[in-house]
Amino acid sequence: MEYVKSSGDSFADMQVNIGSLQLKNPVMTASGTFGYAREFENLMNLQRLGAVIVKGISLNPRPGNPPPRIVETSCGMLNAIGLQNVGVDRFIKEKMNYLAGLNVPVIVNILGDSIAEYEEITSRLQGVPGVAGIEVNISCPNVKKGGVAFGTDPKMAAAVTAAVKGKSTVPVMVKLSPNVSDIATIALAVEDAGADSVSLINTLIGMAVDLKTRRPALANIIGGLSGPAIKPVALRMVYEVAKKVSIPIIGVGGIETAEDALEFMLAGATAVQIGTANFVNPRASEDVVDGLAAYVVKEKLSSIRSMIGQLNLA
Amino acid sequence: MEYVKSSGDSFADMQVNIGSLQLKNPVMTASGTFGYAREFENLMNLQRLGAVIVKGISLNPRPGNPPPRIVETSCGMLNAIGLQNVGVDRFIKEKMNYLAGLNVPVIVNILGDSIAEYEEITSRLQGVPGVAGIEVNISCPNVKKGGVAFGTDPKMAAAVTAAVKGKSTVPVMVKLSPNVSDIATIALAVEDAGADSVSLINTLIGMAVDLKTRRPALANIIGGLSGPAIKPVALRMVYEVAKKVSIPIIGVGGIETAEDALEFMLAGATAVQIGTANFVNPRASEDVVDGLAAYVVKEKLSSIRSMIGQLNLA
Amino acid sequence: MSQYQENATVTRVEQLTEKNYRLTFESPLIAGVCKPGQFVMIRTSIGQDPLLRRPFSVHQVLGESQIQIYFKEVGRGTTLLAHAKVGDAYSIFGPLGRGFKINTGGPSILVGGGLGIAPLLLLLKENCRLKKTFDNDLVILGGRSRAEVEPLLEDFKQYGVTVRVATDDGSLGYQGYVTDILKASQVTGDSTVYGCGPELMLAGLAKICKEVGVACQVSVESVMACGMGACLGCSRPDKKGSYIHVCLNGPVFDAEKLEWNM
Amino acid sequence: MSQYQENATVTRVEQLTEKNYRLTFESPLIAGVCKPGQFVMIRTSIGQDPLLRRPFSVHQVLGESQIQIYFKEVGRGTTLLAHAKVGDAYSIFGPLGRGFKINTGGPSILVGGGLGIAPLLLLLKENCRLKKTFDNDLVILGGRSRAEVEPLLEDFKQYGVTVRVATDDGSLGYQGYVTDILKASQVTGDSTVYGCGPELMLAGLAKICKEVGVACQVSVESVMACGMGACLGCSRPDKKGSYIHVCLNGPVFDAEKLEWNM
Ligand SMILES: Cc1cc2nc3c(=O)[nH]c(=O)nc-3n(C[C@H](O)[C@H](O)[C@H](O)COP(=O)(O)OP(=O)(O)OC[C@H]3O[C@@H](n4cnc5c(N)ncnc54)[C@H](O)[C@@H]3O)c2cc1C
Ligand SMILES: Cc1cc2nc3c(=O)[nH]c(=O)nc-3n(C[C@H](O)[C@H](O)[C@H](O)COP(=O)(O)OP(=O)(O)OC[C@H]3O[C@@H](n4cnc5c(N)ncnc54)[C@H](O)[C@@H]3O)c2cc1C
Ligand SMILES: Cc1cc2nc3c(=O)[nH]c(=O)nc-3n(C[C@H](O)[C@H](O)[C@H](O)COP(=O)(O)O)c2cc1C
Ligand SMILES: Cc1cc2nc3c(=O)[nH]c(=O)nc-3n(C[C@H](O)[C@H](O)[C@H](O)COP(=O)(O)O)c2cc1C
Ligand code: FES
Ligand code: FES
Repeated sequence: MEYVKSSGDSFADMQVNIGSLQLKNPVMTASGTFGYAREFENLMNLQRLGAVIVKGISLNPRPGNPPPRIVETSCGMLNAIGLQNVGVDRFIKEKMNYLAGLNVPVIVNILGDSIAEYEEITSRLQGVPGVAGIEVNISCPNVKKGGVAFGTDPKMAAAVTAAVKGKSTVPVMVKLSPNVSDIATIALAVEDAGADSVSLINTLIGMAVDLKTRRPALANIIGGLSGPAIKPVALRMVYEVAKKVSIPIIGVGGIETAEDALEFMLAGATAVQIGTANFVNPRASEDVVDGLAAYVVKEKLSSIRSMIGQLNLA
Repeated sequence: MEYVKSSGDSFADMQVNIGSLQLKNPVMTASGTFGYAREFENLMNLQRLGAVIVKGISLNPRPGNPPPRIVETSCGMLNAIGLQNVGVDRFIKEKMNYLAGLNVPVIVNILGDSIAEYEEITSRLQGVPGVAGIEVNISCPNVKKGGVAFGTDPKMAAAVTAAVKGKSTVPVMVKLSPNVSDIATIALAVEDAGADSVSLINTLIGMAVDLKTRRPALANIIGGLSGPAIKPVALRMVYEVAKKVSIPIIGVGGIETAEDALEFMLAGATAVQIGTANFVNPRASEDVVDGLAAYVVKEKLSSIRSMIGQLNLA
Repeated sequence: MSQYQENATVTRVEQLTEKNYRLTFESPLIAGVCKPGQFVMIRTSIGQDPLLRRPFSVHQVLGESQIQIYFKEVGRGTTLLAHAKVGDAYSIFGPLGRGFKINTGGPSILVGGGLGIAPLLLLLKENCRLKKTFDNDLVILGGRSRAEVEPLLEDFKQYGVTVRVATDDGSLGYQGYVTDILKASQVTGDSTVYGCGPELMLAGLAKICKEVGVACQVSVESVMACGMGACLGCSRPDKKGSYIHVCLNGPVFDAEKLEWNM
Repeated sequence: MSQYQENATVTRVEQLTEKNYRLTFESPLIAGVCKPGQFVMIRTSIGQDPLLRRPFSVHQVLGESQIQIYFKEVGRGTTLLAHAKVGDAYSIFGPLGRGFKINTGGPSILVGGGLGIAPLLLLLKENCRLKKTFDNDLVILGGRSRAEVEPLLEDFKQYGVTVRVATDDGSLGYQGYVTDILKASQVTGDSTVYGCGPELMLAGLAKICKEVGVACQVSVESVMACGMGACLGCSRPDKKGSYIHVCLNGPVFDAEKLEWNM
């Protein structure tokens, strides 16, 4: 039960289940937008979160791309961070201790350029205290297949999923790429391969040009588009996937407020992730928790779960 | 030569060629956002346009979707007009006279739910005075193939293109759908099938939810996302396609200003289309023409063509 | 048909109730040509959020060069407008759409509910200018409570036409609906009813007028992107089972031509 | 390390030149903890355009509860800020980053160019508070012309430290660069140079200080999304060939740790 700040002494049933993972509320932070959580400790109450998803971790440390790595666009931003991270071993050694102490489920976002790499990271994360789940970022290029992203091909997506599932004792959430013709097919493929849940969407591939210098605005030329601009695409994809799969869906993309989160839940999401909004308002995720709880009370819902997939199509 | 309003008695070389189609400047209006041009006659000088692209025309009249058909989103909008139009025969009879009198090339956007329908519309448009080109909207569902959009499959896209080319004596521009994993492959397929140029992008598929009613905000549930929000996706796709094809590219998506248009040209576009911006500022397309001409003069360019594909990647 | 896009400067800001505002713009080109029932599209932000313009009926034309809108703060665009200050400039284009066709041959009955009152003031002015006599004319204004109607009352009364008021809570005038007042009034067959207000009120008007057999023109709303017939977004089913477009074919329609959901 | 997000009310607006502004905010939580060289993230719009916050150095802390920023109007965010009015509220969070480490053991030389002057005023105040003597301290302020430097001169001079000025056009002080003045000054080995300004100026400072063998701390800029180490967007190559992050590891760095492109 979540205490409702704004409505006196009310409590709201905010619990949701992502497969075997019980969350006290449906609000997570999106990978790459919340650091390793500690960055936000002064600006919000981390304990209020349903789950924390950390910045994507690879087997070996990655330095990331040269700057400029980010550029603002209309109601959004492009990033080409280049998956900078300290690598799985240092992550476990340097970051997990603090995270485990939060008493919030920690979901580790992982990435690789081969199936073997995904498997190896997964193995190393097993048994690490605090790791409650794994989110598989399949938007990365498969180096063995000429750099085609795992997430754009149902077979490759299924193969990564099965491989990670084979090594994992904790629930596996597969994060889908929106840069595909038919996201429901990919979702079905990863469901069949054993995914416990799917999260969507990752960023749309975009680009910006600096007219003054006549150069790409990002050193990497292309980058990932996130923020309110992409919310309609994310909502549509959640809706499409919800019609096809029966595993829980976690909605991501342009969510800033509790209203946004509720819209995703109506479209079929069991939970949501807050991404770019963390930059605009470092307390955004906590504000969404507050807003959802207030909504449950105001609308006299038996629980927040009663919103899931309840879009009225009549 | 385009007279430069803002810089005294200067003239700028603004001409561009889309295959055999010579345009006095690279600014067109995007299909579905400019009616049949006449709607704007009081609010701008239609003669200033490089070309007018009219609302999509089908073989038979289509009533369109029930309301609500549009909803605003962050820096964008969703539409589900449902391709309402008067059909090719009434279009020719009722609209082309006025359009032909404008002395601006008129490009007719066409759509169908079968290849035969695309062919038939094309045939009927041949020899109609004023019709300078055909833009083929391939984002429509192919009824014979279970409703998969022509534009998401290279083979179907090529087949429509070849069919229209077979019937057309005027240049054929194929308008690509962005809702695909790999737009360059589609672009190559339509180039091989004989397209004289490609325009991109059509709208991204999106959705909005009205939390108050708990219904989709559009009666059609999903709709097409347009406006500044999608500009980074459009720019990236133009850039990707420009690397692959050698036919001219027309950039569309979120263009509001001359600066936006120049960014698309740097990324590889020979010309641009102004869409949603026409609603925000009915004089937007004329303002872009003015801005481009002023830029040519200010930057002392030999012609606007010298910007095409000149993105500095060093 | 003339239409203009101008950068119009705010010359007066009036907050009439907690949420209702009236703005006066110096907008000479539009002021010179607009007719009762027509509307304008106003850009409410300097940036791209909100992106689209918002439609507002022309409430009054003042002198040669000023137009007024009367609006309620309901969302992001109207909140920005509610913060307008004298001297601020807004991009406005119009006038748009088909307005009311004033029938000078019989009594006029103007019925406005809530913000639907907005276009009726200009209509009343034109009505009184064009007609020889308006002894049998009637204005019926409705709102939720006193605050919603009272601030505009004098503006209507100045034309010398009978003005009756209905409020939901009875805090001003009759307690009930404007349609109740209409029903209770003597309406001759040569009358024309002009209505603007919530959909339900208009549907009620349409029904009464059909029964009584008098002409009824109503101004309806719709979501709009362009306001000028270019986007085909503002569709509405008509009686014949096809769609009309509010911005182009309306916003004022003969009530009998529209499909009413009651 | 304390950080706060507050809704800060504007208490004073100063337009110092055509494009340069100074805003004072009532921001007690941040004012209570911020150090010279640290910065804050300010939300410039109420809507989503522009979406991201903008970083600004803390220019001064006034009394117990007020902070000041000094900025130039260069784009959409700063244009919105330039239109701020007394009483407007802005969401601010901070203080962020690592500021200057004041070396109390030797002379301080503060070098600011253009908007880089902003953080130096708070630095000078702290410098003078912490040090026993500042007879040999020096402030060098540069700008394109008189207008860019003059309005801030008195604020610096009040601390009693020697202030020298360089302008590109010679309209105030020495005609040339701040680095020219630095080169011509007596700099003892125990001095610390503190710099903030355009990249080229900082690179010049770094070079001179390396040659002369004195410590040099510089405040650098970068595009930022989060300002707090969460996005990894504000990277900058360091000497060792990897990346540092301006918001977290800086914005103030030992100049010798950074990679300079001249
Ligand atoms: C032809 C025409 C003339 C109009 N004339 C007037 C007028 O004279 N005065 C006036 O106040 N309004 C008038 N309107 C309505 C006005 O355009 C809307 O109130 C305005 O667009 C809302 O913009 P927003 O950004 O504030 O609200 P949004 O942020 O777009 O919407 C906020 C919320 O308000 C709801 N909403 C939207 N429109 C209305 C509405 N009309 N009434 C109630 N809720 C609404 C939305 O569904 C949403 O839930 C007119 C509309 C049309 C089509
Ligand atoms: C740690 C830190 C502290 C800062 N402190 C200050 C300060 O005290 N005072 C101050 O005026 N600025 C300061 N800046 C710079 C300030 O953040 C930018 O000027 C601001 O973000 C521009 O926002 P905008 O929306 O107006 O411009 P945008 O619309 O984002 O950009 C408009 C144009 O200005 C260019 N531009 C962006 N930043 C700068 C810049 N710094 N200088 C010149 N051109 C730029 C862009 O490339 C673009 O061409 C600081 C930056 C950092 C990282
Ligand atoms: C700066 C940045 C870094 C990101 N890094 C990752 C990452 O490492 N792994 C991942 O799966 N997604 C990453 N994402 C994608 C987000 O998790 C999220 O899917 C996306 O931003 C859409 O949500 P939003 O619109 O709420 O930001 C990143 C996004 C941003 C903006
Ligand atoms: C209301 C509306 C109607 C549209 N109708 C068509 C159409 O009939 N045929 C077509 O090919 N594209 C249509 N489009 C897509 C536009 O032509 C354009 O590709 C898209 O809006 C992206 O450009 P923009 O962001 O500048 O609007 C329509 C777009 C809008 C907003
Ligand atoms: S609002 Fe665009 S056609 Fe009516
Ligand atoms: S701005 Fe986000 S990490 Fe520095």
